[in-house]
Amino acid sequence: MRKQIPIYFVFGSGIIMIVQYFIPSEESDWLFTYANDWVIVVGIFALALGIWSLLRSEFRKLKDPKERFYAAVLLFGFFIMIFTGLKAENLEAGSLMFDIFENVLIPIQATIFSLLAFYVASAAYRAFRARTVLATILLLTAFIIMARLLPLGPISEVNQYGVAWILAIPNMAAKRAITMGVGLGAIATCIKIILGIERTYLGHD
Amino acid sequence: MTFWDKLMNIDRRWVYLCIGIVVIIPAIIPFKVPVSTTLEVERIYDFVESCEAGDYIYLGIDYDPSTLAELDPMTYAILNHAFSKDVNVITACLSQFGPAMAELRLTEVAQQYGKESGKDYCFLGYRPYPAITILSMGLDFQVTFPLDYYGVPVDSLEIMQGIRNLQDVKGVISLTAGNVADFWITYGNGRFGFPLALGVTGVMGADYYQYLQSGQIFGLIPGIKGAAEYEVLSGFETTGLRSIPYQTLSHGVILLFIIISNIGYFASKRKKRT
Amino acid sequence: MGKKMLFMLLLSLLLFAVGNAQTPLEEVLTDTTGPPVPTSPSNVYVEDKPDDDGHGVIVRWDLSPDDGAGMDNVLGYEVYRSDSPDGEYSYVGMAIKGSDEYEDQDDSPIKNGVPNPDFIETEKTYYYKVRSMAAGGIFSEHSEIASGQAIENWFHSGKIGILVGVLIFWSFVVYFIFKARGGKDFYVRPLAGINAVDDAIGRATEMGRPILFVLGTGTAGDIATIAGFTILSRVAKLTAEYQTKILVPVNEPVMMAVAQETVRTAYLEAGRPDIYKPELISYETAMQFPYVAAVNGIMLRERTATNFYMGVFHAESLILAETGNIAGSIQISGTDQISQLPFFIAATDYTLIGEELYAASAYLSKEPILVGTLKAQDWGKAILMLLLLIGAILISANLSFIRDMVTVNI
Amino acid sequence: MEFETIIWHGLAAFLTLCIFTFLYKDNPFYKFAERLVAGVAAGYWTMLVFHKLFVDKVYHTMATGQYAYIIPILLGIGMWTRFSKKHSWISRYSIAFYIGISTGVSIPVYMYTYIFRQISATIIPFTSISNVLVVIFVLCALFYFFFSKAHTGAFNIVSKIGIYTLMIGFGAGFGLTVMGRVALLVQRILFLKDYVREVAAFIGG
Repeated sequence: MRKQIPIYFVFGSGIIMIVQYFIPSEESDWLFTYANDWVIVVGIFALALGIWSLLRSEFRKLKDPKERFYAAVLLFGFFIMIFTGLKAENLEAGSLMFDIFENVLIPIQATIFSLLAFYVASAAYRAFRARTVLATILLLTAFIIMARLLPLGPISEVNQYGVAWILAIPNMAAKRAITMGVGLGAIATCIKIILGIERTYLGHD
Repeated sequence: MTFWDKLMNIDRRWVYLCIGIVVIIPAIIPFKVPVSTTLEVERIYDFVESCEAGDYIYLGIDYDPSTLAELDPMTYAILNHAFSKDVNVITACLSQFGPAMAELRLTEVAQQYGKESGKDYCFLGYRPYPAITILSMGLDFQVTFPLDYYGVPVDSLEIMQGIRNLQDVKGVISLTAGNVADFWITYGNGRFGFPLALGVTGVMGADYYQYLQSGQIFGLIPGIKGAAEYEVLSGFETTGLRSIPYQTLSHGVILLFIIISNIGYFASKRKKRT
Repeated sequence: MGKKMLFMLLLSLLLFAVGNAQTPLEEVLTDTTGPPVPTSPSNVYVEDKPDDDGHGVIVRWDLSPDDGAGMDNVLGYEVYRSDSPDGEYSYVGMAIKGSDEYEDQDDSPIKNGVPNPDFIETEKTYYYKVRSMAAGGIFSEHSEIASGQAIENWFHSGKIGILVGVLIFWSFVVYFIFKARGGKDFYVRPLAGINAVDDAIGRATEMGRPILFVLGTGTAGDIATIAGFTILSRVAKLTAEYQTKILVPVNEPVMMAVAQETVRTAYLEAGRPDIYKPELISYETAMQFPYVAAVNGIMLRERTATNFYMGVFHAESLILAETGNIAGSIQISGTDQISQLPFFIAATDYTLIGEELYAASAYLSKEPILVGTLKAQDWGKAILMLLLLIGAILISANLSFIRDMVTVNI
Repeated sequence: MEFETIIWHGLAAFLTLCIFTFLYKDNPFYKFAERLVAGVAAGYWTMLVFHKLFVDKVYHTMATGQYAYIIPILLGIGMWTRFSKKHSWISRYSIAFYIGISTGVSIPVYMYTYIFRQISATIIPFTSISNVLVVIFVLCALFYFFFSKAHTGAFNIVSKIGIYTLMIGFGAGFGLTVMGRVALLVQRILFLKDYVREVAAFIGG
């Protein structure tokens, strides 16, 4: 019984939101905003679960001599942001929280992001080998596109036509086809969820 | 392990090291590398080059500071090119947070050439709703912008005496990072048929080649590479060209590694067969 | 007399021709009589703007005779509005030459903290008049006054195509579900990425190392993430059977809750609720790149034998896939993000491309009902292909009705 | 340049280098930066959600008497029953609404953006070879996604063209992205270079 009732809620709320899409009235607009806020509010409260899970696992690690230092670093980072961020205005420039944000969070994020420059190179070196027809096509296309940056004189003259053609025709076609496939697949998944055929995510006892 | 096998199994750290080196070197010792130019940028250069003193072009500075890194070099290069040829430039901005920035760029370049606002160029300012703005500029600048950015009545400007709307200018170039580009294609070129060219960010670039193919735009400047090409063509070098050495070298390194890995692959395959 | 008549006739013909020709000539001709005042638009009427929430009307009129014909000096139309027929009329907007309607719409009663004068109240009568405008700030007389009300609509007629699309596809799905319930088996072609799942889990078991399942950096409400949950449930069931540890690090708390339910249920169904621990699903941190750094750490320190990436991925796709490669893991990926597919294709062993991600759960479950829905997806694709082909052929012959049918303007 | 700024920037530069060491191999410096940023990000996010979302959607709605929001707030609090084994079934109702709303909202939106708009953009007249090719490539690539047809015989050719189109698209996507990634790395390198200059200027003057 407990397993069945949530499925009805999925069905009910799903159908209401579909119908809402086709109604332009003010009540319908309100419902849309309200439903989206539901999702946000559930997310706000769920954050406590996440924080709890994180802290519990880190406090446990404090007992392990090998992990102790790193767990302490994480907890230090977490609590310093909580304490320095107690006031709303601390999110703005001029506070300790903002300094940490600017000089710890931002540079680390940007540096992790920039690792991609190295990884595109190593992935290209490893993956772009003409083992099969498919790999060869992948390799050649990427090669032509990347070669547009090199000043190769007459080769560049010819290459640019290849670049323009690839981008305007097969690249465009591939994007459209994948998008349409994704659309059908996503809608089918939604229907399966709403009809309760796919329900493993909801759990039962 | 044979030599050919080794070519296929170079430790990834050597690849990283090479990328690191080619990015660090230009940062320490700035230098220039040649840039190969493409047809889509050359066409825009040729268009401005073909203008004679007194001809009109419309330059839409339709981006805001968030994308200035990629689009600023285009603005500088085209303005320099146009002013150096005494072409009359009409500009406006269709991006909400862009007008102040656009005005700074425009006056900066204009001053270098001793150009006067209202006489040699004019800045009309910003209007919301790009589709409507483009449509009405296609009919009459005065209707869309009764006053220019500085509050001067547009019909009193000397530069405006020869022309009335976008159909009277020789061509339109819009530099943009958003869907304004689509509005220019649909409502500008689509409705009035004036020659249109776009300068867009590198990420957007790929999606606009189809309009080049279909003839809806006559030229396209995609991202910093396109900007650098324009700088090379026109001889006005700014930040576009400066960021090219990093790109050329790193792309070169990646291509080199792809070639090495394939040489290794084919050679070892051949060896195994024999 | 006859000659004079003929001359007059020719002159009027000439004037007519000039009037229809380009503007400079016409300006020369009309210059002698002063600035030409255009004629007003006529037959103004106001109707409710359809498909809206009751805060918009459409003002329509017949073009001024000088718009595109006559003196051809009309540049546009100005629209004025008032609360009462004799009240003060204020300018609301303009329409350009050649257009015979103006949409007056505003649904915010308060703007910047003060009552919004442009706000249109539902079911209140407003009065409109229109005048034509020529170059140099010359206007015609105002048209006659017309009135109308904005009404709240209960169906968006522009979205009818979408409704039909949803209904057709929905009925395909339901039809094939019933067919499958009736015992019909459907053939599905093998997918390499799916076939690899069993081996990949087996490999981890042999090596005695854990399996990593990454649900991406979307939210629990993204459909690709939900597809990720459905795949997680099948994979978790297998790992429970093999008694292999599965690690699911997430960066969104709702995702954590749903993933916990998913894995717990899978262990229950596999008959091994005893080895399920909620800690297997861990909240690592918020935000994209700190999360990626943490997952990198897990891959290298837990030495995961198999990594699954199923869900919404952004730039982190390649960072994860390359780190997995360094760790020597077998990697199976799937995402609906077109911009990230190239990196998964290049750096992971198997990739589920777009729609294949959504099909994976049906494949893995082998349940006839779920496999049946794949058939519905195929029918959907068949219809799309047909529409595309016939539409393109027809439009080549200048028949645009199929394109009009699928072109939805919202 | 103030001493404090030099210190803050020094921290940012140090952490940047810590992340770069990961390229060689996993090491204590990387682990330190990784754990620190995980803690800081979790703390920062918590306070951001509190100040921006909790205050707006929970505190403000209750304070201004928007009692309709009691339902989502109760559902949000219901997520907390996950702490208890006995009552955790209550949280499934919250999840049910969350998923129901998300899927319901998505169905018509996907139908519009992923299907209708793509189809309408791809119905183009056969006036040039390019146009014909775009349509053919889209059709073949869509066919590749057919699940219930074995790719044999004539179908094999069509689906081959389809997957080739997709591969060209992926190759192009890969090649085009390299530039942006390199630009990110350049920014990090220039940041480090600027910092060296800053320090030199500070010591020198």
